[in-house]
Amino acid sequence: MTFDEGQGYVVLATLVLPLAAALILIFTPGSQKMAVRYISAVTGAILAALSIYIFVAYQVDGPEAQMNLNWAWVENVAFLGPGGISLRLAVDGISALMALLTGVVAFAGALASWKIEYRNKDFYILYWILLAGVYGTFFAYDLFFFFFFYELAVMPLYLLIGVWGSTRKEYGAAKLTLMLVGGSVLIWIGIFATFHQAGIGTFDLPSLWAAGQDGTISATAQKVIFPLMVVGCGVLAALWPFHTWSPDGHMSAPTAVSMVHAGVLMKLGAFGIIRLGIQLLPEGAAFWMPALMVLGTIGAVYGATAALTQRDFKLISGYSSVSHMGYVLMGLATMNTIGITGAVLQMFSHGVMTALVFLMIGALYDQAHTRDMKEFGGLGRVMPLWVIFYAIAGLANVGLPGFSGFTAEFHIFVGTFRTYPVFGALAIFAAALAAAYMLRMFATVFFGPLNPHWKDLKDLTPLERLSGAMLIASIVIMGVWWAPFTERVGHTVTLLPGVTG
Amino acid sequence: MVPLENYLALSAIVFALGVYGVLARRNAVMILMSVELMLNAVNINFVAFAAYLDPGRIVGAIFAVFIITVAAAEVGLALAIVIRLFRNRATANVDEAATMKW
Amino acid sequence: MSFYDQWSAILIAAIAGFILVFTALIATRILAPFARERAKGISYECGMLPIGRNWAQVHVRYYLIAIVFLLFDVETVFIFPWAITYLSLAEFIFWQMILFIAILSLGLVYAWKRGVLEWK
Amino acid sequence: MRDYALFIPEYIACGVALLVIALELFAPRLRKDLLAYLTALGAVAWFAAGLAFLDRDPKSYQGLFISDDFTAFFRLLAAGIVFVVALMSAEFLKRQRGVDQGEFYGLLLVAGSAMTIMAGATELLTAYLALEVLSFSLYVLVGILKRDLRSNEASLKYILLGAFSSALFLYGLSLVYGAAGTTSYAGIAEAFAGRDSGLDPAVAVGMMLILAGVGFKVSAAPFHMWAPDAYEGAPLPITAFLSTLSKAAGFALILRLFSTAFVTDAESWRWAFLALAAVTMTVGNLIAIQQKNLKRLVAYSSIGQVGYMLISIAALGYGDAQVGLNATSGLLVHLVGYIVTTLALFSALTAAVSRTGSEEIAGLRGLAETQPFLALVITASLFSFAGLPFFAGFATKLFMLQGATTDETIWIVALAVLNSFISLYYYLMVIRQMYLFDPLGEAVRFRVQPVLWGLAAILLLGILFIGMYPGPAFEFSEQAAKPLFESASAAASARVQAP
Amino acid sequence: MMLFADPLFGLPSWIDAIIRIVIVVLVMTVFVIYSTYGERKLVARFQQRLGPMRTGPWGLWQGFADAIKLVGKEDIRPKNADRWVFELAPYATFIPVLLTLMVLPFAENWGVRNLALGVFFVFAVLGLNIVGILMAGLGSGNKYALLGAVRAAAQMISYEIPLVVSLLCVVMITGADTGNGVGTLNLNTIAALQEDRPYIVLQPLAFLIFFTAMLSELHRAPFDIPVAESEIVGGYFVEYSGIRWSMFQLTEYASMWGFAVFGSVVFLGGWAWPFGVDSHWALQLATTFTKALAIVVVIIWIRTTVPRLRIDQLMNFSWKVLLELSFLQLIVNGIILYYDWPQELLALTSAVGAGFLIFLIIRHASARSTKGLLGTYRTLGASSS
Repeated sequence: MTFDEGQGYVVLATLVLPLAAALILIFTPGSQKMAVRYISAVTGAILAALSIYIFVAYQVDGPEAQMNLNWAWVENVAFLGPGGISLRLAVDGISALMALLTGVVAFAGALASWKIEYRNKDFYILYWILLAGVYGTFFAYDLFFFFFFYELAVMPLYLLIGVWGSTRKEYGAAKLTLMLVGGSVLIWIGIFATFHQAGIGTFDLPSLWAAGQDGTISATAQKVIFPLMVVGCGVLAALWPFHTWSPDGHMSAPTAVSMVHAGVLMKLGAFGIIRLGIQLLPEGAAFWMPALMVLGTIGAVYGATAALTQRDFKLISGYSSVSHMGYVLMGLATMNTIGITGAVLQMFSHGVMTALVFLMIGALYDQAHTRDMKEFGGLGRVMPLWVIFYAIAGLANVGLPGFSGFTAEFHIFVGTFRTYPVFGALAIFAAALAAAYMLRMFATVFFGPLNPHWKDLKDLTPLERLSGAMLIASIVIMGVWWAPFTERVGHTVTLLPGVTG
Repeated sequence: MVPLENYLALSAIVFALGVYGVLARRNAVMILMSVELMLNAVNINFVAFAAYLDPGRIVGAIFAVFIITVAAAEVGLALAIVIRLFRNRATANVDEAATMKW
Repeated sequence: MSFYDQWSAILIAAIAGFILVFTALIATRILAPFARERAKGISYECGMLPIGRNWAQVHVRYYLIAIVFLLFDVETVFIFPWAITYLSLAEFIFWQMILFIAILSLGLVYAWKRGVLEWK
Repeated sequence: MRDYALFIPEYIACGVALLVIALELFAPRLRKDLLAYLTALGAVAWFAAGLAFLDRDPKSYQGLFISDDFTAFFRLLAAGIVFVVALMSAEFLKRQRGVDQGEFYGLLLVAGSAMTIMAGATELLTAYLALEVLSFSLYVLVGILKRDLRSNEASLKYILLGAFSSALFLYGLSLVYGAAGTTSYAGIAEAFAGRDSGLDPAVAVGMMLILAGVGFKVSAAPFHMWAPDAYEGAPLPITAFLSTLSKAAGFALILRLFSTAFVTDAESWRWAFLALAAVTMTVGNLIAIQQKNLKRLVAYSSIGQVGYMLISIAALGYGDAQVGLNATSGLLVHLVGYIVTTLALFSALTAAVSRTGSEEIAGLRGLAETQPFLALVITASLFSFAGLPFFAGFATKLFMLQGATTDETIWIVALAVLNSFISLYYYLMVIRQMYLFDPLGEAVRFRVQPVLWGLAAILLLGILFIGMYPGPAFEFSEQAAKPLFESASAAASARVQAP
Repeated sequence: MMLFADPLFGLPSWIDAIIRIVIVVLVMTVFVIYSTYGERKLVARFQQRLGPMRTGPWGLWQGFADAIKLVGKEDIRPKNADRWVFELAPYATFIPVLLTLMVLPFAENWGVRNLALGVFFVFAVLGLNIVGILMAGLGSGNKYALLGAVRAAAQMISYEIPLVVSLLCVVMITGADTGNGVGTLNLNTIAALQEDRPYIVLQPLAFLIFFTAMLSELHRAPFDIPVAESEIVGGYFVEYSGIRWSMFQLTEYASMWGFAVFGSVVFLGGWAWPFGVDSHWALQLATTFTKALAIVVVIIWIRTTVPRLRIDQLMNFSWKVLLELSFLQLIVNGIILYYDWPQELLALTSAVGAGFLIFLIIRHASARSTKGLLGTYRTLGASSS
């Protein structure tokens, strides 16, 4: 076993571990609620450790795809070509960063769900299945498995939100699930079309990428297929105008699901655009990217504007997510190194930041049972730590230097200005709006007179502090010392087809 | 000899009558009789083809005999079901047997 | 005598039968008295006025018998060709028909045991 | 010489069928579920005997029936279905009165044997007779609840429409016979290949009628009207039987008939199948949305599934043996996945309905609370139907559509994918009842009968296994599909070499 | 004596057919008229009476007088009747019977037509008779008529299977007799094959079954429950009067003669036995007539001596006794003939079976217990429960 193969098993472990946890939980008696929690916490910790390991072990001077694993899954299938379908996993710079994000958020989410009493076993089972799907999507180097894990990640959401959610949960869950699956239908059609157009009889992604770049997949076909892929993934990435599930879904979802969903799952969409759009269909990308830029900018401005008018914490965060994902799409649409790097960094940054926000909202909601901003005030006196944590998240959100948001947004703005200066200006306008809605919320909630009704609110529990601290650490590290992040991402981004310096 | 076309035309007419009966009638027994008409059209076809196109071999005739048998069994079964329905509900009209959507 | 000569005679016979009955009916039209009267049109039930609907409901056992008959009658269709040619056929075809009859008899036994043949 | 040994597995099945009937007749005081277990045992023996016929050289019985891997595949499938349905019925029939159980189980086995013959028939009369034996068994089984008005009605509608469709089918057969002068599949192919002119209108009409007839058997729209009623009126295990065995048998017949006998005129019938597929899947899924009754829902959803499968049949007519092979093996593997999923769904539903007594969707309210295992199995099956990953439906549907994709069919594959998206909506409506609502009345956990529990568990594992590791199922299906095309390609090459 | 094998006097075949048919119809009418007279006379003798004596010497013109009377009676159609069904029923009952007469060989090649499928034709056509009876019952709009028709139909179809199978037993023997291994359904040939011995010798059981079934098909006592005056006032033709009623009477007697000739051809050697196939045609005609007359007389004789069976008794007798015995006979015949065992064995086994059947019938007269399967057999299948 070479070193590289051994690392392949680490990658595999990130898939197997959550599934194994789910399997163990199935056979755990439902009444043993504490056992369930411990199992989940341990799983989350190991996952986080594995993710950090993958991130650290990624060699910036190494080959494009590292930590390969290639297991034949279906062989001797005539129409699938000689190779059939194989479980091919690998890590590149982008997925290394995404893995790190997933590990951190997953662990934090597992801890944040400690308080769930109602059928927590079932909750955790679905939670871990979801995470297995997320990891799988990030690591899959096979088109079939990419889609397999993508669907796997979307599937448990319905029940997670429908059963454990709040506020119009059925509506939110159904809307979210149907829109996301609708998106994946487009992807599926796109996959069929790609496979058929490539005509090389394999689902192996690198081979297909090569086919996309050397013109085996004709330019016309690419231009037809690209919208399918991008809109399909874009639904999950809250691409305007397919974002409408996002505020409703987030409002209904339980804390941990919001964290994972806004933090990680939405990134799957953007990640899919890189994998299936830019890498697979470069001709299509070149043709359609301006349109994506327009949509991304609309999303960014629209999200920020809408957030400005909301009173519900979760809705604010939901629209702010739309806005931030708009930045990501803008970054991708620039098609230059710095813009795309910024987009990937923004994916990470938004992931940890929004996870932190939802964690804090959950901590408040569990006690207050309301999320109406106007009912609060002066919380700094009763929940100082909560306020600090929330403030850090908010500042990162705004893009204050020293926090991850700055690093990411800076890259994006630079990239955008290089190609589309007008949109760059609009993006900065949106950032200003973000500052407005954040400060408005700070002013209302943190300061001012304390509503006596809330004087008994307790501050963060130790578990919440732990998970919050972890997320803050990620935010700060990236804001301060971004070199490890940028070089890993840049290593891969420079190799993307059609990307200009 | 009568030309083959005449047999085929006869069979087509009988078949069409049967189809019309199945579609237009609402009484289960009438529908069954219409189906029998269709099956007899098939028999005419088979026997005519066997006599004209396939001399010396009798596959068509054998087919016809089997169709007759199967049709008899089918009618037997269907009548048994009609009787059972009739005993439970006292109707043989398909329209009135509409506990479920038709 | 050809096939058509033989069967046309059967057709002529059918027509002859029709004519026979028809002439008899015409004869009675001419010869018999004809006086329409309301009471004559009433169904005959031994001189009493008819009770209830003029269609009696027939017991279900008649239908059962009809169904059983239908099956047996059609099966004899298969025995006919066999009974004519069995001597010149291979041994296993002979035994196949015996087997066929045996299966048929199983059906009869089943119906018997189920009480289809009981006339209660 | 005649090779009676080819039918040994069917002798076993029919022997057990007779035994079961006789047992009930002559030992009326016997415990009735013993009959079910005896049937299941018979199915196991049948399966075991069927295994011996795998991997053999094709062997023909008098040109009427061929024993090859394709036949063996369907034989094993039939045995498996009968096994599961028999066990399911053991529990279900305990609460039904006035059911002649010997007949019930006997007919299950007979119908299964008929399916084998349908798969192996290489001659029209044999195929027709097998089809009728299967249909007759199903007519009786649907109406087996003598005192249940719905069951009677379902049976009546089924038999009336069934008789009508077999008359259409037969008229088609007679026209084909007239054109080809023979009833053997190979002979028809030869006769059609050897003619000078194009497609005879009579043959075209004949093929369309045949298509209508078999379309009815697999309940393809617009010949699907019987399916919802028959499904709703039939006892639950028979609904499972209908939606698995009768469909599989129909496809077995279609595959063999169209891939061997009518292959010459593929150009002509391909479009009919494409249209049929498009209409079927759309109608099935759209109407399913409005359903309140579980069985009707399953009926329409299975109509939708048939629509997907018909795409493969259309691809069969692409005229290329390789495409045909791909499409067929995709169809077979999807059939396996579909059958396992359906059986899992129904064993769970049987258990749930036996407790709640309601066959409405709303009757499943709060099942996750009262019986989480059943809720899990039902959810898994529905997700598998919808084609979500992890479950059989994902992999098998993908293989099937992939195998059927050609330049001309890509639009219909897209339609199929869109349809499976629609189907997810109504599956979610069922899942919503189980997970999102509280049970009516008090939420007491209830126990599932051990047999049903075991069945559901094993089938659930089956769904997961096929979903996560479809390799073996796929190889098996491909092996089964090969015999259909070997002879065709051999004949094609022979034709080319002839001067 | 091949005069009748071809068209008479070389005429076109359809003219030849008309001539033959007219002869048969005329002779049939005379026979029917005289057999009603004969039956009344015979029954009277059995009952120590004189019977009709007034019309002509010994009442010989009685039948003609009746016929004239019937033509002169009013023809009534009840208000409730379904017009077309009611009107067409006499046609539907009479024509099939007439058609059966078309294929019977009265002497060598003396008949209207000599069909290769004679036996099959007789059954195919006789089955239609039931339709006429049902039409009469349904169309009359009368409960008794309906009941009678349904009973008649049930009885006729029940006895049809033993009837067919018993004849198939004979057909199987013809296969051995023709010498080429292929049997025949041609009635003329069947008669000729019995030159040496009539098939009743080889197949007494089959004949017994045939005879019983025949009685039932004819609604003759003791199987006359469908037309029982004392129960259902005459059965399916209760609403028919005058000439229409007489059409049913005509049908009944014509079919009685038809069956008698048919039975004599198939079982009693027809025109061929005992005088051989080369005897003079007049002798052949006389032979056939004598045998048929014997059967008719026996039918009438049975009518006067045996009491009427209940419907359950006669249905059970058919389904539970005759059907089994006929199939048994078929199988035994098959085995013996296929393996070329001596024909004496046929006679022996069949005689044993016939003995068993007669034993059952005799036991029935004195039996008390009707319980269980054995009881069923003991009482001729008449379960009274």
